[in-house]
Amino acid sequence: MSAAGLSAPPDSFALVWLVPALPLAGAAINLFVGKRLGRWAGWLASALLAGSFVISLAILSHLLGLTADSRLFVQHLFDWVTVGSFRAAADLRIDPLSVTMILVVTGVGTLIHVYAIGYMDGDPRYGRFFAYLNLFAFFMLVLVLAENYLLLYVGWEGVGLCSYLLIGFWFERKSAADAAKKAFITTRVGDTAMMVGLALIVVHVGTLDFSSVLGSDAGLTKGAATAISLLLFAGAIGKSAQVPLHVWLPDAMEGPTPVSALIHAATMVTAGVYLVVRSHALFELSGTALTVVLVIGLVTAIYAATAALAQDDIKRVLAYSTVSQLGYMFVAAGMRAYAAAMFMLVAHAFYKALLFLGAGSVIHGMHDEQDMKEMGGLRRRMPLTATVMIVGALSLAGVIPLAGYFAKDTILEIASTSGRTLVYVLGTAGALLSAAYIGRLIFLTFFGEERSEHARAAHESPAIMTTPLLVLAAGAAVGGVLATGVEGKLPTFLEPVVGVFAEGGAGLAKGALVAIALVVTATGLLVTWFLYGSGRVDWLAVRVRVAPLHRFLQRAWYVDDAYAAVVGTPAKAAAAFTAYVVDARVVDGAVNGVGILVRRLANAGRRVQTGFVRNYALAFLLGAVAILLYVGVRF
Amino acid sequence: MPLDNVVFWVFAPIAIASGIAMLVQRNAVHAALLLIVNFFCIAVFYLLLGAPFLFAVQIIVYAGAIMVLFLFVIMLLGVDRGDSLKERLVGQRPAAIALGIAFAFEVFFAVRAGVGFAAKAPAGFDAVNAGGNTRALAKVLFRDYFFPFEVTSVLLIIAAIAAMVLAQRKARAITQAEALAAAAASEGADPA
Amino acid sequence: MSWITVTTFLPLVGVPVLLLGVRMRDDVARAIGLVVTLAVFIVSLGMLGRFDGSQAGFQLVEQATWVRSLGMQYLVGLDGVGLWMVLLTTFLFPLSVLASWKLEHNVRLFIAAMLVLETGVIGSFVALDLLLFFLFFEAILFPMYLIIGGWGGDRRVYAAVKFFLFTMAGSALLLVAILFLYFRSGSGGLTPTFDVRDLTAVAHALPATTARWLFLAFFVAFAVKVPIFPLHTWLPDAHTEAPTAGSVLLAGVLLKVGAFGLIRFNLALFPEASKYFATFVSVLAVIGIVYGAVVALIQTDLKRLVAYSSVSHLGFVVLGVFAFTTQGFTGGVLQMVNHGLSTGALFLLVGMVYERTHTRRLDEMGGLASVTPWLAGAFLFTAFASAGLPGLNNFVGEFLVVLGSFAANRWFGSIAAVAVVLAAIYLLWSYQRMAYGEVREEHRGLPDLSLREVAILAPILSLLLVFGVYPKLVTDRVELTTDTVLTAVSPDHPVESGPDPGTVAAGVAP
Amino acid sequence: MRTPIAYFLVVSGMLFAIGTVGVLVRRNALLIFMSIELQLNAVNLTLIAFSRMHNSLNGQVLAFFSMVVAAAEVVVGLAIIVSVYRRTASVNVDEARGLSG
Amino acid sequence: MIRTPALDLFPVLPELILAGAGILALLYQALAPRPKVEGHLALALAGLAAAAGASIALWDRTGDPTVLAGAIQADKFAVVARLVILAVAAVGLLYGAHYYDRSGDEARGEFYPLVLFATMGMTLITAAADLIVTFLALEILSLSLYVLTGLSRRGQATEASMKYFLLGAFSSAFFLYGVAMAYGATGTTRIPAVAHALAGQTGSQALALTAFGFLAIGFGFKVSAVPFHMWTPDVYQGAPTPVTAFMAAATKVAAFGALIRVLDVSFHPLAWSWEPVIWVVAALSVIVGSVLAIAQSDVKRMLAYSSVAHAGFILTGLTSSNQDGIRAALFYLIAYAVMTLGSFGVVMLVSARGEEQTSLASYAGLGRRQPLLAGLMALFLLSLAGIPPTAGFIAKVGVFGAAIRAGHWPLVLIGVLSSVVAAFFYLRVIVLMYMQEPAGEQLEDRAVLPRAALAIPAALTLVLGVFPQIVLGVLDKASVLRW
Repeated sequence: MSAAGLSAPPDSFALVWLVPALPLAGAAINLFVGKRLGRWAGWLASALLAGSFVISLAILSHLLGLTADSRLFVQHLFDWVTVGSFRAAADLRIDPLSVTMILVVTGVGTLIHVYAIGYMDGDPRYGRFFAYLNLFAFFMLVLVLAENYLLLYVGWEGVGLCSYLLIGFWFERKSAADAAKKAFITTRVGDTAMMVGLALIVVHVGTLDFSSVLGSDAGLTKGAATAISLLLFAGAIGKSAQVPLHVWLPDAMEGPTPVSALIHAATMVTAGVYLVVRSHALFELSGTALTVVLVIGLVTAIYAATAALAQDDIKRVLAYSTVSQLGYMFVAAGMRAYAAAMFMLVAHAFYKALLFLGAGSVIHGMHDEQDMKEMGGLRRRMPLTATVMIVGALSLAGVIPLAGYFAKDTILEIASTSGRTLVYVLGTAGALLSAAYIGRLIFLTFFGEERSEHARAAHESPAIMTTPLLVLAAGAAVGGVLATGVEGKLPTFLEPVVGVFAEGGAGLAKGALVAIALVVTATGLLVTWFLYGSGRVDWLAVRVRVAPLHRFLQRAWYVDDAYAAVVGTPAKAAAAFTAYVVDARVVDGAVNGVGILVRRLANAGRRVQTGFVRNYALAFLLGAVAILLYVGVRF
Repeated sequence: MPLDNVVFWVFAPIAIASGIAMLVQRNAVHAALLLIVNFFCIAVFYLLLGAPFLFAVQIIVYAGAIMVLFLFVIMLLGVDRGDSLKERLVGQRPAAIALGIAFAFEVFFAVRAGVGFAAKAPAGFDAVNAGGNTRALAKVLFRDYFFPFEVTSVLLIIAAIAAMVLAQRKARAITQAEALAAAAASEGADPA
Repeated sequence: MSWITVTTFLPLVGVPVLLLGVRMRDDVARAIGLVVTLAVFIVSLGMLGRFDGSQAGFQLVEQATWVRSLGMQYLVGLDGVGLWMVLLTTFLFPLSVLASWKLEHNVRLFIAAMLVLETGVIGSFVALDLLLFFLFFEAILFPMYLIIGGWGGDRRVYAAVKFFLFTMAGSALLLVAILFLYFRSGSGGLTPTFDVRDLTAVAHALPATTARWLFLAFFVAFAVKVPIFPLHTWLPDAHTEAPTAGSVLLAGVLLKVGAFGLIRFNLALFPEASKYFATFVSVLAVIGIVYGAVVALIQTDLKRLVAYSSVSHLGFVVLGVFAFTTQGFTGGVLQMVNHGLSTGALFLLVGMVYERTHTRRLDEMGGLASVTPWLAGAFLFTAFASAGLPGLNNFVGEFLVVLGSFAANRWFGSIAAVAVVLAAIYLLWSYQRMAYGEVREEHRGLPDLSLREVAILAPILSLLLVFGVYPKLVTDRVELTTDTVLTAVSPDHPVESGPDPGTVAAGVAP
Repeated sequence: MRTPIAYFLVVSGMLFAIGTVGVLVRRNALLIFMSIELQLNAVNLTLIAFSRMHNSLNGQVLAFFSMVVAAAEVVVGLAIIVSVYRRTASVNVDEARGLSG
Repeated sequence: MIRTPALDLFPVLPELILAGAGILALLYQALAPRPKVEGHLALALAGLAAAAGASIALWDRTGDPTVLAGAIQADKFAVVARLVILAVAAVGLLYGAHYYDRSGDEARGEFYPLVLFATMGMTLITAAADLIVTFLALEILSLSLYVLTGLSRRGQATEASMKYFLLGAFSSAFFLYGVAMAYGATGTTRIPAVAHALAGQTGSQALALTAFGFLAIGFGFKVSAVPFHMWTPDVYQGAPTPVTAFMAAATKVAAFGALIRVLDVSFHPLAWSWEPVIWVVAALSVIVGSVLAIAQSDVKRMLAYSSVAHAGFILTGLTSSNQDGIRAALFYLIAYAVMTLGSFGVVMLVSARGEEQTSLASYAGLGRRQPLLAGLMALFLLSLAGIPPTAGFIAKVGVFGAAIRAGHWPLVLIGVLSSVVAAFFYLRVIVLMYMQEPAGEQLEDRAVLPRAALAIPAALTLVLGVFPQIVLGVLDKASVLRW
């Protein structure tokens, strides 16, 4: 493995293989000897990932030292699959996009690892937890560093595996086990489409290497590009929990909270966005595919936001919020504003990880209570958590000048300036909803009266958990410096990969946009304050009054139920029919039927053998006459 | 109509009729007697066909010894009361008769195709029988067929053993049947 | 050294000792089994060393007159496909012996049956004389029948007889076809022969209709063994009732004989007919893929579930092979190895679970991940391998098959890919019911993996990973065989071999 | 001799057929056996007729052998029938059904 | 004075020895004060050995193939067939000695001469060059076997004997009619002469074909081919097991030996006409034998049906009227003799004192109770089923090959599919032996000597399966019929 790496120039690029390798080593160690390490398992895992982060930083600095055009490096590790003309190697790719991603993954990941040291304290499978987390980091890094789609797919499925393991970490609970399975299978639906997409690429281009497929000489037709793009996007839909494959993500909250933060907020779910951005050449060639991305993203953004409004489980609110926010990223990507999408990805990684970890802290303090109806007034009991969560919430809601504002505002601005008025309007509506649900979360959790024993007995989390919160909060707050509008630092950095966004001119003036955004955010927050924070409204009573609507939203438009009815039940019935009727009766029945037939024949034949010697003679004579008849015919 | 034709047309119907009569005869003794009649007719044919020696053997051995042995056994076992001719096996009788007729026809056609009804016996058989049928026969028998002839002795030994083994009683007293069977065995050897 | 002969017949060395040693202790019998099978494995590794991947055609060929009057020769040799099949066989046998360590009654006979079976299987893979192949092919039946029927579950007799008769019925046609070919090869005053290499030319010269009938005769025999839908129904019964070692070998090795036969004989001898029937066979394969997976979905018997998954997986093999593309074919062959390892491992694990819980019914299990985490972990690992998780062995094979068949027919490839989802569903579902949830009262305190079990699992699970990360181990040696076979099927098939050096260079891209 | 040989052959065939039918329709083992004797005699007639046709005595010799065989067969057959009768007090073959199926 | 031709009795020396031994055995039984089993056995085996020696001496005989005024064929075919029959007889005698010793039947002294005479008839029939000799030999072996079948105290044996006799005599009449027709067609009964006459078109086609029909019927009865097979199950079941073993194995060899001569010499010129008959009879035999065996619950009866099926397989080989077919049939006969002797030997040992335990049920758990017997039985059954590496496999390949070469692949198809059906009932016994528990107390015969005797067929089953060339090489020469 290292041989190829060492042959490369002696700079930090050569160490890129260590970025995934370190967490892999951690995973291996923790898997096999994690039990012996005790609490050190967590530290080891965090340290190794931190090591990756450091290397990533080194790579970044090295990369920044190069001219924009030469910011690309491919490290060949070994030949993986070589069959006929088809080749896929284990190659790692360094370019601004992948470096952005590994920084997020290792950076935010490390923080979450550290947080988990405290959060998972005392769990009987402590070591294994970190093994899984490290393994996840490994696969995620492979995903973003891969130089071809096949290797990307390895990471893609690998993170799915880890997601499965981590959601089902507390597998004694049936709900956790179910959720894990659901997550894996639902995403696999998309993955399969993606696999077909890869096959299609090979058929058309002959290789899966990014440099060939995404290059200008790939020679794809528009139709082929559309098909490939849509199939790839199907994978993204699954992994990034977009409509209609979003159903797994809310259930995935069964996993330990650090998992939700790392996998289901900051990194894995954003892989879809990464995929679209990475493959933007294909999507652009198609055009149609981009529109699909845009529509799906938009629908998801609004749909999930409405569902988030009605959840009582603090993590489920955040889950739907994540779905919605991912929708925004796809909206951006769909408008070719890849840099904006990426910026939102980064920003979201910070504030959503922060919110999740904060929620985890709350849950921790509430002795594993997640229902917001049981909370209230927690700002007094856990001030630090409350503070950082409010920062995160405001960032998400898009309050100037927090990172979230820049992220969302850029997207809406692009929608407006590029003349996509409908997108802008709906996006803005979504922003309103976002502000509302996050406001509701904050007010229900931290404000008002304590509504339960647990709430009254809640306590602040240990420093090992709060420290990462603070770091993340800082990021969520000041992350905006990376990108202010289309010409920010991040867009510039990404330019060699994704190009420059060059549409616009139309639409509302900058000032108007800012104003509208502020009004919308403020409205959302104020309304929820009035409803949940002011104490003047008996929100539980209101809920009863609008029960059907509430139910509709809480059950997320009954999509799960519809799936169960339309897909689940008939599929089960079909399987049962195939197994018990077709297989057992028809196919096997034919087989056994032959057996029975022969047996019947045998019994019938037995009856001919009567024991009467004269019958035997009759048969004899019959044969004799027949033979003589035959020879008679012959002469 | 030459004599041989007359003889043929007299004895052929008798032969057939006695054969059929044997089939429908309830009493075993009567059936045996009918068979003797039949054998006699056949013996007459032998004479017609230029086999006087076999004519004699047929009457002495077959009609005489063998059928007497049959009669003896019938009486010994006391099965001469006559048995019911009612058929219990479904379809056995019609099938048997149908197949029997079919069989006869097959032979008929084989003969018609293979020999033809116009073909008369070739002349010159007297030359073959020169020196008397018995002598001529002996020549053939002991020159061309001496080995098969010797082989028949084994057959007769086996017959003797069979009689001893199967008909013996536990006490190994020689029964009449056994004695008779043994006698028949030696008689069968006699003509040789 | 006659590598092939030694490998093939070495197992038989143990048989007389076992059969005659009336007073032998069971432990001694097991030890003999283990030592012999390990020795065979080591010898077969020598074969791997001697095999030259860059040389086309059969290697290590040994030839001797045998039954001159019937034209039968002792003629053995290996190509890339055969090599891996033999290695898979010799690898799985020691593990199976180890897995049968707890077997109690009549151990001597059991081990003897295993050893005879090993010879039969290896023989089938190396025989280059058609009749010799048939001999080995049939010789497999009885020992396997004994293993299933003698040491199996409750319905073992039914399963064993079904296995036997089904396979025999299939091979009935094969014998007719083989003899037909033999005499065909003798027409025109030539000496008739069973030599596959010579018969290839003879078979190619047959009229199309004749070749097609012969193809079908061969096909049915192998389709039963593979098994290809709808000739598969012996498989679930046999797998379910067989003892662990039986299931492992059945899945790991015996089914491969069928797929191997398709490659070695159907494709090589009747390329035109193969092409003619390719769509038909592919449709059956695709049906098998989906069908097996769908039926597996609702099985409550763990072994039965794995058995149906085999039907699905073997469908991939056939689909790949009959795509007549380099990728599909190589993928198919790779899947043969992979399926042998992963399904073999699954059966080993099911056996271990059964030894502990005394049930195969999923609804009578649960929570094993808490009591026996390593066992459950190993099971999960294997299940994911089986479900085609990238990085583990099945993925590459499945992907290549999808790729290859996709190039031939978009629909086949796509539908096959769908089955990958189903695989995830049934495997995870079964794992969940087995390992997740609350522990059942009676299963508390079950022991985790013993040292023996680790010794069984460690090698096979490692290979799941190794072949996932570095499939070239297999594919490099299969490459020329692929070319040979495919060139026969479609003369215009571009010979694709080897990466051109240089394009792989590491470094900064333009 | 003026009678066509074929006549004898046909009579012989008919006798053989009668014997055959006798085997099938009679139940008394002795009568069945007698029917078989009739068949053998029919064959003898055929042999002698052919002998005449071919102008050779071989056929007569064959018929002679046949008679010897018949004699030996009768001894064995009657012995068997007697032993059956001893055991079952019956010569009805329809009653011998201990073996069937 | 009658001039007798020069006597060259060398080619019939084996028969003469056998007949002599038979008479000696008879005398021993009659004259010895207390005839002993050992004495009988020694005498009979010595006779067989001497006959075998004489046969082997005939192998390299050159000169006129037809001797004794055209009565006997002195070719290698006859030598091989004789040796097989003699070997079968030897094993049959060993079985019988044990059987009658065990059953307590008053020492059946007649068993030995009868077997010797039957053997003589069998060896003679394979060497017969004249249809009348064939007929005489056929009667010798048949009459001996009728008696042997009844050689037991059991009522079943008597019944079997009577059935066998009545039907046998019935079929003899047909056979004799066939001989008459052949004579009518060609003016001769010499097997080669018939062929010459038919080839030279001097014979009558119609009569010749009719002759073939009648002879086929007669042989069909002897070899147990459908629909002339119906005596087989009853007789095999009713006869004392050693007799069954001897009869099943040796008669088949003898009858097929003669059939091969008749088909492939006498009627060779008419091969196109008779092949379809053999074809159909073979197919029927294979199917009926295999299918009906399934429904049996008695092992002897089951093996009887299986013997019907095997007759069909051999006939399958004979549909090819050339050396291939003859060689295949001969090999099959050898293999069949070996496995039949073996399996009936086991049946005898399992059946306890009399024949109390011949039902399938008495095989339950045999693998546990008597592993050696069970193992041997399994081996023989597998061979009967045609599973490699046993003799049965090579035998099947041989006959199928011959048939396919003659273009009869549909027949082979029927054959192979029937083998599958047949495998079912062979497997059933194996299932009983190895996969089921013993049912109740069983009487057990623990005699050592007959077990040792079983080693011979067992070894041969394997040797013929693995190194068939040993025998096939000999058969290459023996399958050339010289005439």
